[in-house]
Amino acid sequence: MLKQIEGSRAVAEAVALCRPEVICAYPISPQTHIVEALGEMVKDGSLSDCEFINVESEFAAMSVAIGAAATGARSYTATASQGLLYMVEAVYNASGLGLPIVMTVANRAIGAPINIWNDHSDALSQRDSGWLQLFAESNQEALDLHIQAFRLAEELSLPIMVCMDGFILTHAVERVDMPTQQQVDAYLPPYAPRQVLDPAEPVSIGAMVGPEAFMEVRYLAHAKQQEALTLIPAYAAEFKAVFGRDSGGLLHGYCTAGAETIIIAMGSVLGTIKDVVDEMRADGHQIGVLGITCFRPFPLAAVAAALAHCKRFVVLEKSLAIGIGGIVATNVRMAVTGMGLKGYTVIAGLGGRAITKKSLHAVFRKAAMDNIEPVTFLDLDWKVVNKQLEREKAHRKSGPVAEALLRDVGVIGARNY
Amino acid sequence: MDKPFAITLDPGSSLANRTGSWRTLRPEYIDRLPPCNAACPAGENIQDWLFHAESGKYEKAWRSLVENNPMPAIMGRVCYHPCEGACNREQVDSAVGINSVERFLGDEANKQGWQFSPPAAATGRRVLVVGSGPAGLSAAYHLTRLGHQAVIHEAAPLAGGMLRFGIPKYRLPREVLDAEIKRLTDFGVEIHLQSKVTDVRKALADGFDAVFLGVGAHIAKRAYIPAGDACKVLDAVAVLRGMEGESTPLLGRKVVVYGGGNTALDVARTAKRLGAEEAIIVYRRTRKQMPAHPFEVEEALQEGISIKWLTTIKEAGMSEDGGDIMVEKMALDDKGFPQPTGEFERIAADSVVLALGQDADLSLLENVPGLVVNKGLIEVDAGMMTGHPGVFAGGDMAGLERTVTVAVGHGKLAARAIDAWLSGETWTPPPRHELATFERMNPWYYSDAPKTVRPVLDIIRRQSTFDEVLGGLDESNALFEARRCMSCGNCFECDNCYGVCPDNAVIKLGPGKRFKFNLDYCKGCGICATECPCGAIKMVPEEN
Amino acid sequence: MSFQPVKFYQTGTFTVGNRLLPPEERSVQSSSKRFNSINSGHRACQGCGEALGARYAIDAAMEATNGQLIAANATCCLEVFSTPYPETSWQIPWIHSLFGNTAAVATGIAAALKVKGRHDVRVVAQGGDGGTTDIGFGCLSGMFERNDDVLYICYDNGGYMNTGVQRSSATPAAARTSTTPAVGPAPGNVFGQGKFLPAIALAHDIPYVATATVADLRDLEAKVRRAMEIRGARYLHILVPCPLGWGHASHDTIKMARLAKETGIFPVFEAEHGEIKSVLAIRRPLPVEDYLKPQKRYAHLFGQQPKVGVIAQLQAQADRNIRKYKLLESL
Amino acid sequence: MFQVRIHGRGGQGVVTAAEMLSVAAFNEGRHAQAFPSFGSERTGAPVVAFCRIDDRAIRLREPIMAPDAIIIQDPTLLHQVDIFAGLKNDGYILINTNKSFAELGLADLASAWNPARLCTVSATELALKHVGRPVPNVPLLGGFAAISGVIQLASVLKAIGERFAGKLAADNSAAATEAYQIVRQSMAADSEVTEHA
Repeated sequence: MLKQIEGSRAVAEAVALCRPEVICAYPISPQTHIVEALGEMVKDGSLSDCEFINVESEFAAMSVAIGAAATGARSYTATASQGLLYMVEAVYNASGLGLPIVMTVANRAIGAPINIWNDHSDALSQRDSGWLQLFAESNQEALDLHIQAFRLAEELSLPIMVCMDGFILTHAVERVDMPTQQQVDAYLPPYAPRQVLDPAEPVSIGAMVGPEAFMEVRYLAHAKQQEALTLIPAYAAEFKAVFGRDSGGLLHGYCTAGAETIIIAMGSVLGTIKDVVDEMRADGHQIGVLGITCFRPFPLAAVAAALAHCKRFVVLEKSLAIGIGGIVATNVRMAVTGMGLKGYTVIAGLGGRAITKKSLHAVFRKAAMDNIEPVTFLDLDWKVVNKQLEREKAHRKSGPVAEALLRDVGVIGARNY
Repeated sequence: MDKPFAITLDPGSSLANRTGSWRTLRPEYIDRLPPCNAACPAGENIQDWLFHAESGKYEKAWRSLVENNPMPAIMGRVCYHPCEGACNREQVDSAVGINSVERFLGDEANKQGWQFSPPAAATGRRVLVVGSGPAGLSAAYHLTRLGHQAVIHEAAPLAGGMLRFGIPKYRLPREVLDAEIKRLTDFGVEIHLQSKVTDVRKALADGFDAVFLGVGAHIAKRAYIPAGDACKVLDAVAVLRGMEGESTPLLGRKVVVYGGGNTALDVARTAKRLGAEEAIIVYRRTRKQMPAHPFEVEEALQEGISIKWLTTIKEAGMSEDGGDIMVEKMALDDKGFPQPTGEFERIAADSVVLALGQDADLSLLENVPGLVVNKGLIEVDAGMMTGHPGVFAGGDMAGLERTVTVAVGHGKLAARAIDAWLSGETWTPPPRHELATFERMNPWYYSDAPKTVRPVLDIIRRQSTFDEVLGGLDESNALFEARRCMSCGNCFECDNCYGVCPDNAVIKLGPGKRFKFNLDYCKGCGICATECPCGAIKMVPEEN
Repeated sequence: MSFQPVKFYQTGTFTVGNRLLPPEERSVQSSSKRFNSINSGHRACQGCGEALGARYAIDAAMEATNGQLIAANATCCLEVFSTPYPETSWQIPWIHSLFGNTAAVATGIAAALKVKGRHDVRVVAQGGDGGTTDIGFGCLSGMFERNDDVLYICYDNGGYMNTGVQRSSATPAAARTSTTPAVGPAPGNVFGQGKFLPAIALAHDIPYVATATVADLRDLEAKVRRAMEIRGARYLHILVPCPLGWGHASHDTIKMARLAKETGIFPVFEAEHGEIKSVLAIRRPLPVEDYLKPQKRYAHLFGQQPKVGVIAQLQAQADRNIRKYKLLESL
Repeated sequence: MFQVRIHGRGGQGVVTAAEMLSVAAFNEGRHAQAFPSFGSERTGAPVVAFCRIDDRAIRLREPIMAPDAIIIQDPTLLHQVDIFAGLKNDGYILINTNKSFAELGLADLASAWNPARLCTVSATELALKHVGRPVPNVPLLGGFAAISGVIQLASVLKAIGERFAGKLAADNSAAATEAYQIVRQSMAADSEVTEHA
């Protein structure tokens, strides 16, 4: 059924259709609208047989989900940014114990300086946590991915993060096709846990494992994620059969046929990029787009295959591995090792900095002429940066950076238009 | 379930890990000798019969008791209970009232008409027992249990010896005495009354395989006191024996008893009950030095007996007006011996009763070869055998510790020795466990419960009648008293060791079967030993 | 209450069992059919108070729930010595997640059971004093505040023994630990305000809060039984001496717990909805020295010239407990 | 693609307005994308919301920098922020006020655009009149339908019906409808003026 609703609401309704049994909520922007909506559905009874628990921290949220999942309940929570970092210890524990929890991450920057706007630093900081990570391009895909995520997680006994851009998607009101309960029930079987806490069949979960077996445990987690590389496309195909939509999968190519330059990105920025690519194609540029939906496990082979015929690729990412450059780019480079491709990293949109068609046109056209730095910072205000660098050279006590920059750009400069 | 590798494990699988290998000390269950048992002259297994009494199994308790002593009802009255003096519970609150429980069991047995369990198969051996006092009765009983025919010859017209002729009714009612003697005769003990044995060698010749002598000590010691006709001078033995005859002795209104032992008190208290206005005990030493038991002195004083300590009698009834005696004050010298002071005093007295101790009548032993008599006592070995093979002796004639309980113990000991001797062996006492001292206990676990006080007859009736002074316990407080026993040194299955082991390394074997250690898992921490209430666990080093 | 003295003067209520008691009045631990929820073969130190306390408490809970019990366990000695791969000592469904999140994990278990309609299955969470009073305190307080249907049991041995005896917020004043060594002008742990979690639990007005020691088994079992009769958040704080950390003989573990209670150092009480209902009265009052002397962690108080001042301060703390909780009169 | 930028202050329903505008477009079977200026602005602070309307799926995620229309819910913002930034030459402006552009001192500025596409309506008064609360956002949507013709009044009323229930829906519909008529009339008046010039 078509609806014009906010992305958070769309995800909440999709999660509700998945019949979750335990939901843990702790507020943090921009995830809050999702759990608010779910809380309302549980309270008014439209979502039954579900415990909605207001916990005292994200650490508790993930911990409650761990207990619930280990007791055989389908468990869900949502978080972002600092909240994700605050629960990290439990995040690793959930994957280590092999508990199929589904968590929405409404991507947001990490402070300091504190910043509530969107980028991918939070989710990507957890790239090695053992969780699967799926990135949504639109609200439609966001809600579709949640339905697939529960099935994947429970089949693999691994937790999954469904990542959607904070505000840009969570707060955007747009058209979505909301599936029916029958459709979801047909696609998603009830949770049949691999292990469960049950007096009828007692087990000890979470033993201390020493050097004699630890590496094996870790390898098995890795093997599980490799297994996911075949499961994810298969489940996406089944999804299309039931819901009639292309959603999920590992990658989405756009105009890649005959493209000399391929732009690689994750999340909602792909839409803007596609508009730019259409316009550049119209101007005769051989350019295409590769959207990465599944970041963990990272589909090395699929990426290599997608880039097989291009001359160069540009990874445009909303994250910065300080001290080296791109995070997604590093993964892509590993995929194309030995293919002799030119590769560029464009760091863009950190902390909610708008990524405009104008800027993309400029940087893509230069890239097409191999005329950009290996690591380029889109729309960086060099004037302000250099001023601060000089200031720091000049005075030992140059004061707090963020405040100095705001003074330089004028507060209005922090706005989005 | 198809569990994840390593992080999820099957229940209880740690049994594969034998932590017993960590152990350097090993716990062991042991039995220690309870102080009460150790102190009992009759060798009663007090803790054992209390154990049964605790659970209300009185007959079982009584049967355990009579394995060592056939006369609980008597013992429960006349025994001076050294067991209670030794009781560890004294250091928690107060000693367990063992004597009162024993009396309860004895009386219960008489009430219920319990009989001894049948003796062992008859051996055909006959043993002569001379005297039906506590030693003789005890010896006869134990010989009978062992299958021998015990034949008692008693000079007196009634059985019981000193039990009857030495102990007043108010301490030992005669129906109690008679009941327990009857049980013995029902058991198979032959008693021939008024048949004085005059020649032991002759007796041995007439088909007896062994002899036990328990003639007691009935001859009163005399002291020279110049006396006139105005004042009767009698001896305690005669007075007390007289109480059993048709006519009670005539002592007059003012009676003086000379001596400081239990007999002196018995006489004085008897005199009072016979109607004497005054009964005065004269004793040459101090109250502390009196051989009599303090509680008896106390009872006597309660009953209005007056006692003159540090006093001797110089003469009786010599003055013109007669009816009095002259006494001299004494003073203790630096060695603690009483010395005359030259201070004299006259006391009105219709009679003086001498209670200065007794000697045994050893006339029947003349010309028995090998037999040694020393200071009026027969010398016996560890098995109570005299110098003459086959002739054994016990009771007052064989020792200076002259109590009913000691006599009963002698009788039992002699019977066992006789049994061994009859089969050509020499009796050796069984090895004793080490003593269960208070230091080895963990008294925390015993809840507070003070001793039950037995009812005491009111003072007026005590001065006028021969009713029993000390009452008995009823069932409820007998049970209470029995349960105060701490079972020193012997497991009573409190489950402490089983409960306090952090490694579940104690195996419970079920009621009456106690416990055993599972050395596969015992790490030797020693908590079980420390927390055992009665000190029945010992930690011993592991040999490597 | 069933642990009130029964009329068996030989052993009263104080021993584990009593052949003279009717079966229904016997302790769980006296039964040869007890669960041994934590099985033999665990790797706890000789004389471990925590291993003992855990079996006492969990066996009692198993008895109370007919074996329908699930346990969540914080990282602590108990967890490490009970479940080293490839063996576990637990005979019940058991999960270890993290150091600081046990109360929350238990909340999750309880929520799952509620959703699945398994009202017969009950949940306990357990951890050491570090995992309870320090790193796990946030989750514990949240669990209390929401009144989740969980019994949280803290095994208090007064420090981080698992990592080598460091100080926790439950470490008593003046005690020596690896991080409060017995050196300098003020040796041992500081005299702070103290952090007595049972009192903080009381402030949450949860249905049930109680303290116990491994020295009073019947009292401990009765409290677990009571706790299991109640729905909602419940807290049981059990003092479990640690031979390693306290420096006492391995065979004195129970004795130490007894001394802690008898000196007034550790008040044993029971409260419902924030109101103290009963205390376990001191039976044989003793000076704190009797408790301190056998422990190496207090050795620095009894050197050449004993630290009378410090000992007096500790005595004052005990006296305050005795006054505050009326430990010399049973309520 | 038609892009609208709505200015107002926190609490004036700016975001709701953008959302309802998108719903109105959705009701016409078109694609629409509404989103706020992602900030943590509190009540009273200047707030901006956006709405894109198109006949095909909208992929673009950049903020709207060159709007086709600007709706200003609060005239006090006029001189505080660069409120007309990026407005296309043939763009629309709708201001909530009972004054004229001239009275607002915008005469010169207004000359940069097609006067037929500039309009003011006293939405707050209409809201007070019909709804009883000073919430100008809904009437302004009626006004916007009138001035731009990008959406039908019917679609706006349907959106109102989906958003509010019962009397509140009726009152808001009434306010929106009257705003629609007022704008229509003033536009007619303007066109006459130009004809007779």
